[in-house]
Amino acid sequence: MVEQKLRVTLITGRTIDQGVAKELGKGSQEYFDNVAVCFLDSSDIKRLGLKNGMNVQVTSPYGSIVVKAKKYPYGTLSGMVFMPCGLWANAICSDATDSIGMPTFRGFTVEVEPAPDKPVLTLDELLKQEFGK
Amino acid sequence: MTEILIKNGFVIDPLNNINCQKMDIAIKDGKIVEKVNEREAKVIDASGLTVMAGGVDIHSHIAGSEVNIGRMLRPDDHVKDVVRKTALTRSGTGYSIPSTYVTGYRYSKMGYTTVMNPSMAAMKAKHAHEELNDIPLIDKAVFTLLGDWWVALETIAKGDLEECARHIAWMIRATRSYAIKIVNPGGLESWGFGRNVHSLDDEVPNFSLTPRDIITGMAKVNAMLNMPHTIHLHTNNLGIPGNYKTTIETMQALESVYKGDKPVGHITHIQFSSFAGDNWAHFKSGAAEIANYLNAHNHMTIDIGQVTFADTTTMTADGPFEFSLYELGGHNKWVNSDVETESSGGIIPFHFKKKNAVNAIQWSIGLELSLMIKDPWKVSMTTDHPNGGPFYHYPRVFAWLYSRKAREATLKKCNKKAQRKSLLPTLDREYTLYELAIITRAGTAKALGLKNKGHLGIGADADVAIYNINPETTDIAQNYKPVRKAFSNAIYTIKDGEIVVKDKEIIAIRPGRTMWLDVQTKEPYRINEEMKRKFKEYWTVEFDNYPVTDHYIKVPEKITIQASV
Amino acid sequence: MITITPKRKFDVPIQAACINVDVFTGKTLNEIKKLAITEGKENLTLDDAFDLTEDKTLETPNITLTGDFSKVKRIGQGMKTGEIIINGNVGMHTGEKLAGGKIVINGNSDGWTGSEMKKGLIEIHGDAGDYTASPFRGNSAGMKGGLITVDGNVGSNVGCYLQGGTIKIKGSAGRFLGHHMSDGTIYVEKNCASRAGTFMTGGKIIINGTVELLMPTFTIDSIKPKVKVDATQNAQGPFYVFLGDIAERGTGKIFALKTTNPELATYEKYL
Amino acid sequence: MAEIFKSVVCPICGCLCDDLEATVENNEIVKMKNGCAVCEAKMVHGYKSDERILEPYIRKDGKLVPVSMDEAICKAAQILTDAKYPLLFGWTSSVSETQHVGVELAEELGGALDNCCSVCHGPSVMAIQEIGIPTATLGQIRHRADLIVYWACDPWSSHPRHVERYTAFTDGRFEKSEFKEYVQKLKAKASQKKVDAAIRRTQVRYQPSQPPKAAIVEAPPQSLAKAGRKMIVFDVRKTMTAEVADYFVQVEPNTDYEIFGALRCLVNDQELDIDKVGGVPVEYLKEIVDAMVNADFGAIFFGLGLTQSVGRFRNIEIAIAMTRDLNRKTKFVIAPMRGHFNVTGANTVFAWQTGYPFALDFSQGYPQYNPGEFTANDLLRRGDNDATLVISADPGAHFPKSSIQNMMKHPLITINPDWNAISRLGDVVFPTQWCGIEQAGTAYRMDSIPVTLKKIVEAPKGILADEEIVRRILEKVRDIKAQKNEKDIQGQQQILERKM
Repeated sequence: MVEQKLRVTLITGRTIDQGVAKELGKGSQEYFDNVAVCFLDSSDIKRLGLKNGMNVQVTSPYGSIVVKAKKYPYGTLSGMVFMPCGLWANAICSDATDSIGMPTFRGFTVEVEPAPDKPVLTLDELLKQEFGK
Repeated sequence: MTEILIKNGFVIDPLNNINCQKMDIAIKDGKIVEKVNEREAKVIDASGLTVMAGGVDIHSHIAGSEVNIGRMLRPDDHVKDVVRKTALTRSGTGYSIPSTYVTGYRYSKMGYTTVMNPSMAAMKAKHAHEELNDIPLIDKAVFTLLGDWWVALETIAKGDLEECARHIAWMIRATRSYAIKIVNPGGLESWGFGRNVHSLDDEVPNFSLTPRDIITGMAKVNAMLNMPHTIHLHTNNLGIPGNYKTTIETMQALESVYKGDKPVGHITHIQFSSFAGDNWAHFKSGAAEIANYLNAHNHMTIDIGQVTFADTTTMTADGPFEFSLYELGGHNKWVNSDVETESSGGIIPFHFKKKNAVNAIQWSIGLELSLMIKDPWKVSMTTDHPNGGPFYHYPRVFAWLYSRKAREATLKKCNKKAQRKSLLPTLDREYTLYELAIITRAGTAKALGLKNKGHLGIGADADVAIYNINPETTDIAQNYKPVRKAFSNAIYTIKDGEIVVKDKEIIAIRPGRTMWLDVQTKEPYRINEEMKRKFKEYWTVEFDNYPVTDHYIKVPEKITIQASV
Repeated sequence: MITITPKRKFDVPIQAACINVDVFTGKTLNEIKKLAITEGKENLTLDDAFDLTEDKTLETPNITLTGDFSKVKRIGQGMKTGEIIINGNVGMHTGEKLAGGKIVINGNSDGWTGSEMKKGLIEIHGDAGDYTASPFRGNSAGMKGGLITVDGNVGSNVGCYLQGGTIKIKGSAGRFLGHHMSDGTIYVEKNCASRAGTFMTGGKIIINGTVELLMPTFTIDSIKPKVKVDATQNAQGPFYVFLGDIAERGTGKIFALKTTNPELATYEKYL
Repeated sequence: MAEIFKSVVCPICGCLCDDLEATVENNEIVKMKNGCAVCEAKMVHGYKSDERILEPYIRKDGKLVPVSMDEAICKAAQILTDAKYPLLFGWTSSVSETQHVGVELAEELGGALDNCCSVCHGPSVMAIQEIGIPTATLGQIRHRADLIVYWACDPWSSHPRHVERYTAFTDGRFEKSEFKEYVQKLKAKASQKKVDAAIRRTQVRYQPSQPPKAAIVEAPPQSLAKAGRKMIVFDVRKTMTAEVADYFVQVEPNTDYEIFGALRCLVNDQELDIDKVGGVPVEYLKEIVDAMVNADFGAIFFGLGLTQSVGRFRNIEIAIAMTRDLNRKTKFVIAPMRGHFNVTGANTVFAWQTGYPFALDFSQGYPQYNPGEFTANDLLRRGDNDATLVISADPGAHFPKSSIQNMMKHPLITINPDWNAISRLGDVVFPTQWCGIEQAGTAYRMDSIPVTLKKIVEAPKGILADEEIVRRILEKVRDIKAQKNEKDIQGQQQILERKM
């Protein structure tokens, strides 16, 4: 039974691949490959009728972004999706800081849906689209 | 460099036996000289004013990791005391732990020119030096915490003091330090597993030695190295009722090291180690016992650690003490910071209140000690800044010492129980300006072995303070308030021959030097593979990256000493 | 009465602690116009940024502010007497350390309104921001007395370290309401987000709506039919009464209305 | 000719590993020994990649155009002086010497000054200001800790050598490495994994439309009660670190605070009225507390999972409160896993000059502090500042979109070695040297230990150290202000003369 949308909690954080890729350069292919992604539990991937590496659209009340879906490598991730911190995850984060300077990077609900026809924007495309530069 | 002639001031210079003599002081190239050309020199008319050497502070926590964590800890403290930027000076904040620039400005305004930063974990030495560079207008030096250093403990336990001495010589150099600081010996290592030592003869867990071994061993090492200052000792059981006994035992232990010439130990902020009574309910002063001992013996010097009734921040390497203080209750924040193989540390904001019996008795103990120890050369005035109160409260302490009236006025406002227990009403002594000069510059410089500081003799550093006090016409004990004010704001402060404070305002900025000892052992310290391996085992920083390099000291003053090992 | 209106829309924040009845008292309008404020780093006088007029026929309120003051900080800071009315939104630290008098905000207030307040009254007829009635960073001495009323909702961390006085909220409250409070009363007419009363050692929090999630550090004490809010108001129950924060060995009380909190019924078995 | 540099310090994360060996040939690092994957990526490849900025740029008609250093300095200084309220942000990948000048620049400008800690461990600093912190240097933990807790952090990914250098997998004087046991466990686990995979394949096909809220937490293993080093991981998701731990507790998102609350009650011998917190049964928590209390020396490390989730600094406050409570029973310390290699330094350097570690404002002529008011994201969110300087940081990649959109409304100056996201958005773009590769200086490890970064290769010609760039901007700002003052004085004199 394939579903259209998944309502889950978004968790963002560091991954070793993101760490390596950021040091290779924000414009590098490695950065794009390892950061413009969303990790899902294997059961969720199935549920959305996805395959590893297909595009998904992640939407929060604060924005929407297309990234590649990947299977989460360690254990289960039920009720959650995980995105490495970086430009793509931040496109759907909130700037609400609880008055302490820290934006809302994680722990809020997002919707994930397959987006086979939508492209994943590169760093420069994303900067152009969002900031006009 | 400009020449300066200070004319007609009342000069008080105890190291040269000058007591309120009307005389001129000549300055050239940063030093006190015989005379200068009066026509070319800048002449300061000091008639009716008191002229002293710049103040020397033997113990004040002004820089380093511990101090800075204290700063970070207390935004609530800083917001009470803000300092604006001017064309010349930087902005900053107080209150109990002023930011670096403000520290320099405030010391200088009080006529102080040399300050010892008495507590630094060796591993964090670079940090301390970076901060010292940012404290302008005063010369400074740091003491390295070595009393619980594993290498020292192991070599003392082995009985090989010479080896210990060589390691310590290396460490003093590596940390660009001036003296050996020992804090609650054995206690800090025990605190690594949450324990403490409670007497001089408790065994330090995992190391086969006792606090007594550490203290006497280190005092001997200190002598072997010909260090200018003695060991700088924060006693065991500090801050615990009844601890005056431990303090006396500690001093007795050091009698055996004394050779009859110069002191072998300095007990710092001794007020906190002069508590009598079995518990907090029966808390009382042990000042008389301590003073009696010190009056009968000459192998020790002390500084007071006077309480000034401030909302302050206590900080010490004595981690277990801070925790026990925290457990007494009523505190909102507690910081503990252990340093691997070397030390520990603790910080607690603390409000000393007149209406609190213990706090008021502590205030009384500090003054009792200062008044009952007869020889002022044994005493240095400190508040253990910021522990007893911030350093810029010193003039309040001076007033309590030189004016019975001043201390009676304060005592009247104190807790009634404390008033009854205080020995102050029985003490008539009032410090003279001469004695005050001893406990604030001459005696401190002597205790520290600083040859060019604390006096105005030919060849001394031209660090001078000029206060608006006329000793001929003023009865300082009666008019304590204007005199106190005069000590708060020097008319002139001269640092290395340059006028930096004039009419109570900063008019020039100088960086100030950092003094450090290059201790030369007879057999140069060899860094063998064994030591490097040990280093890797003991620390998480590589041997090559450990020592403080020249980069970290903006204006160094290297003092080379020859050790006898 | 002095009326103050902004001359323009402000971009960078303005610090104007001088808008304070104590400061205005005894000064002529021209003197008041020349009081110092800052806009960002720029040093200005009040009349650089605001139009000021005086109506000598009206005694109270002493100062009326009309317009958007949301970028103007520290209005009425430390004020001891008099009355300020703000017709519009107002910036941070309004009425901080208030020691008397009255501030009425016909709009929303921002963070730290009534912070470390000692006495007096602050009426907020809109929403109130985070840290309303909470002290400055690192300070554990909060509001000591007086009354703050809020018609709308309040943000998070409201009433932290409360030591006395009353806060009445007609709307809902954010997280960490009454964090570390030791005395005083907080009354919430609607709902309360999770983590109310954490670290509290005394005082009471009354929640007339739903409690999002009660901290595990509270233990049920009793069920009470009603509770006193202050001299003028009682809240009708029945209320579950919880004691806490037990991790702090505290004896603070959270009153949660029984009818709106059926999921708290599981606690009844411990009664 | 190859030259080998020993005891090189890694300028990436808060671990500041200083045991690296770099092989340099023809002014290029060709090999790194001892470093982690991230270190290798930066020091062998990244620092010399095509992403490097090689000259200063100014945006003219929407396009970045190369300019001379002087022109860029003048332009930057002019932007900052013209602004009523500039924000200077970043600093955490710079050496302390640069941060030091940064404070002076902010003070001179009367602007706001913030560092990256406001989006990483600023909440930890704030929690310390509320309650203090019992902590220790990493070596103290290495020597003594027999219980290590990683809470909401994944050192395996973010601080790859943390476990191996400082905690579970290293030998200390009093505690031995857990590595051998781990290898054995891993071997046993390999077969277990096959079993798990088989079970998964045979699972029923039907899936509920709403997934379960959290995975079922396993009961604590017997080994927790044994002597010797143990490692527990608390996290919302299973991580690589969790895989190597003795015990992994998977908590529901945003419930850390409640779990700490419950643990505190248990540490303080209080009974709980509930039986599950954050998806974890209270009976399991009791066993964890037993393990904590019975430890000789416990250490908790926490990460952004606490500082960034709901509750933020309050999460840290209660974690510290629990650690403090544990000290009444045994020895326990807690420490943040600081991210950027010198974020601790930024806090340190700011604090000694001003009293405050971040979120600073100089508009009143003296330092003011308030996270929530002067933190970068709050200023941007409110649109408070009217110019931004970003140095050694990439808010372009790490701030929420809306904050950057607000930043774009005003001029932006960037100082970074490479074309990261924020450099690409800059109006004045400075290139700079890589700290710790081309520029020496001081950095503070996550436990406040100062370590000296080394210079091992020469920077490309014409690229200045960031310290020098900031200093030159500061000098230029002072020039502009002095000229402006003079003009003002002349203007006033002219007015006076006219009046006369």
